[in-house]
Amino acid sequence: MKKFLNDPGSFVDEMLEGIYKAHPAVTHVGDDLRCLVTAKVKSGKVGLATGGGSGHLPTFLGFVGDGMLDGAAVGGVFQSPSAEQMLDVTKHIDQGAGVLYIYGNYSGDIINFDMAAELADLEGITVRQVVGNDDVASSIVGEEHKRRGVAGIFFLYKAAGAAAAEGLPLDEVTRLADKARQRTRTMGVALSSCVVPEIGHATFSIGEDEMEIGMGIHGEPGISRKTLAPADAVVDEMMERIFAETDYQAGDEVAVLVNGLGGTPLEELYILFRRVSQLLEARSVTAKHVWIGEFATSMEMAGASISLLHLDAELERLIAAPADTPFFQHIAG
Amino acid sequence: MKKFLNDPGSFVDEMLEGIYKAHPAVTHVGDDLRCLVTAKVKSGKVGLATGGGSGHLPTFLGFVGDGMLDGAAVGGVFQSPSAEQMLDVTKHIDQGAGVLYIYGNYSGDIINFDMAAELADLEGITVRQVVGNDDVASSIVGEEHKRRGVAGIFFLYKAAGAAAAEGLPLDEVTRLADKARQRTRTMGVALSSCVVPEIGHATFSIGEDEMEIGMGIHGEPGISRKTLAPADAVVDEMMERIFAETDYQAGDEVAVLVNGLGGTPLEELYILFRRVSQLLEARSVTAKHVWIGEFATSMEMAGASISLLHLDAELERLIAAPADTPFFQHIAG
Amino acid sequence: MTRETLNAADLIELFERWKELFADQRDVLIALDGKVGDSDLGITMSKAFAAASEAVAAEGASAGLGKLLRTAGAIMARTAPSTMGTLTATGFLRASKAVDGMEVLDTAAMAAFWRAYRDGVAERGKAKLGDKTLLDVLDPIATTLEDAAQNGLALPEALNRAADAADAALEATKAMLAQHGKAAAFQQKTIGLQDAGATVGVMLIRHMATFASGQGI
Amino acid sequence: MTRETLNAADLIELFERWKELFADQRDVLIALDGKVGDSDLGITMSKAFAAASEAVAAEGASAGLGKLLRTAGAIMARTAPSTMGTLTATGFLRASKAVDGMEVLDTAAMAAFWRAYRDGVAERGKAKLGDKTLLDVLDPIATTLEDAAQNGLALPEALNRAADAADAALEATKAMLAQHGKAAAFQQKTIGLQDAGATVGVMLIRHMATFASGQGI
Ligand SMILES: Nc1ncnc2c1ncn2[C@@H]1O[C@H](COP(=O)(O)OP(=O)(O)O)[C@@H](O)[C@H]1O
Ligand SMILES: Nc1ncnc2c1ncn2[C@@H]1O[C@H](COP(=O)(O)OP(=O)(O)O)[C@@H](O)[C@H]1O
Ligand SMILES: [Mg+2]
Ligand SMILES: [Mg+2]
Ligand SMILES: [Mg+2]
Ligand SMILES: [Mg+2]
Repeated sequence: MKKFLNDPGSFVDEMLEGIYKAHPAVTHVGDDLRCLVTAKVKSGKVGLATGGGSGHLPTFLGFVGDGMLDGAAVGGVFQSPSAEQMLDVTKHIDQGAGVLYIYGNYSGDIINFDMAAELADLEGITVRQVVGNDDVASSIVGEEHKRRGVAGIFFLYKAAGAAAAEGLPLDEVTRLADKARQRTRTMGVALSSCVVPEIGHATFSIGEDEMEIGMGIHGEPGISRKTLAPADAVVDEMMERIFAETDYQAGDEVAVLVNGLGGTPLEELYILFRRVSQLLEARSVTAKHVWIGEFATSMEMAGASISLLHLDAELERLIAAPADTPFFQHIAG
Repeated sequence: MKKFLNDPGSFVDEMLEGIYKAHPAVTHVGDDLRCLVTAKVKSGKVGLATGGGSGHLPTFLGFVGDGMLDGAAVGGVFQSPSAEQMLDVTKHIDQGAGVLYIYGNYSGDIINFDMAAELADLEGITVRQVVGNDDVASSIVGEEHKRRGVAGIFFLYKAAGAAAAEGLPLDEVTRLADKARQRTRTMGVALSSCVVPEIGHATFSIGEDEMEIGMGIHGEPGISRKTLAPADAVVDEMMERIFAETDYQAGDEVAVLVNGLGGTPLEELYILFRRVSQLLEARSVTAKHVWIGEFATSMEMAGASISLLHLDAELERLIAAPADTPFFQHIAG
Repeated sequence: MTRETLNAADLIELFERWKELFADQRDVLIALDGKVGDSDLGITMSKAFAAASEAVAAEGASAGLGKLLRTAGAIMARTAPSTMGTLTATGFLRASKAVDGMEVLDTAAMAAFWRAYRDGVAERGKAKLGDKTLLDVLDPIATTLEDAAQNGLALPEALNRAADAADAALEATKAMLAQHGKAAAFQQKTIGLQDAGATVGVMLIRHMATFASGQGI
Repeated sequence: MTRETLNAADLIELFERWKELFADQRDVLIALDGKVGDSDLGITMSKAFAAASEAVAAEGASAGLGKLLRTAGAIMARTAPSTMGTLTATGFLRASKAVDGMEVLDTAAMAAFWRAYRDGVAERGKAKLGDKTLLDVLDPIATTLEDAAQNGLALPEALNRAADAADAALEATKAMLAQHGKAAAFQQKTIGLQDAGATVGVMLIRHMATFASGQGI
């Protein structure tokens, strides 16, 4: 394990200390660093909360800020936060307009968010949930409810965040987040493993010339492991799976996210995007919004994912809206 | 070599194709993808150009945009662009107010920028140069002119970019960029090597438990190679060298950049920043502006650098100013 | 020393034994969860039981069985909110309610304990029997103890039978296809492997049985 | 075939040989530059001479020596703008001016060629003698050729002497401490190593000498 850290056991909390020092726009609930909330809760607005394991920066907590989320509870590396922590975040951000949870489809997270929602309900806070399941590789069509949530959840945050910032009510924000969820698809590919600090060795092993198509952001198995192919061929294979279950028509617009998993240089992400863009152009589909960089990582894992959100008029409006968070700024224009 | 690419020989140009597809705010001069310029040259403004090898994204070309640079010529991976390419960028962005070159102190770049400046002069374009040399590790005090330029050049871009955006004349923009140069110091540490696509294997080898303090962003040797220490100890050693040659007084303000070299997760950068912030606080120095992320990388190299800019009133004003580029947005306020 | 019933002091000692157990089994569980999961099970279980053991010891026997189990469950939920951590916490919280007010746990009370534990996990996790989860061993534990109570078996014997039933149920998980959690992604590859969470269930009951039987552990 | 002078057709052939040379030596130069540099020298030199060779061949002998050298220099500056690439390009551009209008290169013309080459590199690179650079071999090449011209030596002999002097100068770079470029960072570690750029200088002149002497290369 080759990491900048002091002690595997304090990895997450020391990272959080760094985050609070660097970003005065966010703060924590009481003494618990793992309950991160915006420093300026906006009165009357629907609250948006997320959460999940650490080790995915900027996901989850990096998107708390103007035009995006209001709070995030984070756990240990790849570990869910507790129901209690989620409840604390929920209570802090609720303004009487209710709170929407947006998080990824992982059993640990679901169990804890469910428990938190029950507890919040007892305190009179209305909670809705939208569970991101964009990872095409993790289950077949027809079993989408089993799919993992990965980088595409960014689009859910962006859409719901803009909707809440517009002052829409909870049901409407939930509808729009869910619509973004239904229209988002992601495919990932990994080239190397991550190392969980408290475990200290690679989560999985992979040959010097191998890639795994469809690997999850905690190292969950993908669809196939094979010899690393040229970048264009890798993208072709990933996009084929996305195209197979979407119905983009010529003239349609999409938002594209090419996400690095942590260890892959930006240069390579642009080489991947080049091909994505060619494939979209071949179908006369416009990449209306494009983000390339690290959005949902897996520590030092080398690899990338491609997420597409099929836009319509209202989603386009929400995706285009401005945002300002510690890890993501979007200047509308 | 484990990279997403099609052909090592087309690595840079395919990356650039991706960049132009993703970011309509930048374009190229004529047919040469490696001569990147803003799509909306601002009339009357002093032009700011940079350049250098590819493989450092978002440096160099990523900072072309509002409030920052007007153009950048880039070469192959870790290779200078040619004098001719720099000249082409210069001619494109010059608005009669002259052009300032800001680039790093590398012999290949200097030789080519010098040649370009001579050629520009023949065409009646006034060119000034400020050569970034922030890397403390690369030469002793008294021999600062031999030091390499690394991530701290970001502060030069930011200061000069804001100054030019304010409409200041060439000499004044140059003075401010040079002042930022004089007040910027960087220390880096590497944990793993990069791989240049056309070379295909690691530039250097380093043991599984080793780090190299002071390593350059092309793998140039640093000050010492030793067993990887706890993060706090690593930061202490780096900051000690910066403190040793700066004269921060209690109450002073700095801008801080904790930069990832490409393969290091964001989490670890925040753990490093946590310690930086403690050390600054111990001296009653305020981290007025903080950026943490990837600013000047070395492909997939694992490692980080810490850059400090000693602010004064005018530099603070320039650093605080808004900016909007493909790879860097700053919302003032 | 054979224990025909378990009182609050015994429970505190049992948590200490569980803590040692999961400290010992940390790497085994990491490896097991690593096959078709994310390798964290050894870490979360050792943390959860270390925290629970410390908390119940600090609280002391005078708090009573119900309160101690509630403390254990609550601290587990906070310390180890993974799937198994939260399910285990839920199990103890429900067991706490089931035995609240009792001074000692005999076979009938232990049956109620594990019935509540099982139902809590089922409700929270929404798994079905045969889905290759912890539930597949909790179910025979609860029914075996209920049978034993009806047949008037002493606690050590009842727990040994429950542990044997759990062993068999764990063995049976090998043939199952994982439907939940991270393992579900591995599909066919999960066949032939015993479920990691179910393994934890077996460890819990076997250790409890050994403890009640007074065998050195 | 011994060549007492080199004409434009010879120059085109020489560039072809240089191209082969640097293709062959690619990995050697990568390794050499890798010791105290960035490993790119083999790549830039092979690219530079491949491009130059192709360009002068395309242009043809009728263009004349000066024009061919200018073409070679210009294309090198574009294709290989590293330190050595640009310095080498500068060298050829200056040599082009020095021999412009000449039909053939005899010893005196060759001395003028390398004097201009040397001075161009010195001016652009701003290195001093003894700084452990290419300049340290270019300087004896120029002076040896000037001596040879004054002493009326034939071109093959003159070039061989220049190559020998370059060899010795290269050997002498081992004792020097690098002051420029990436190697400067390696400080004391550069002592004992021959300079990479100077090695290229030796390869150029040795190959030219062998070519003029008509030895198979
Ligand atoms: N929905 C569920 N209901 C009951 N048990 C479950 C469920 N999902 C997973 N499990 C159990 O949890 C075990 C994995 O636990 P753990 O490693 O904590 O999961 P994770 O790391 O995914 O949070 C599985 O082996 C299985 O026995
Ligand atoms: N200022 C200089 N003047 C002359 N030669 C130089 C100078 N700087 C470096 N060199 C030569 O360049 C060689 C390195 O060339 P190259 O690999 O192209 O450099 P880089 O990769 O740093 O651009 C050195 O071995 C040295 O001979
Ligand atoms: Mg887990
Ligand atoms: Mg170089
Ligand atoms: Mg697990
Ligand atoms: Mg080199």
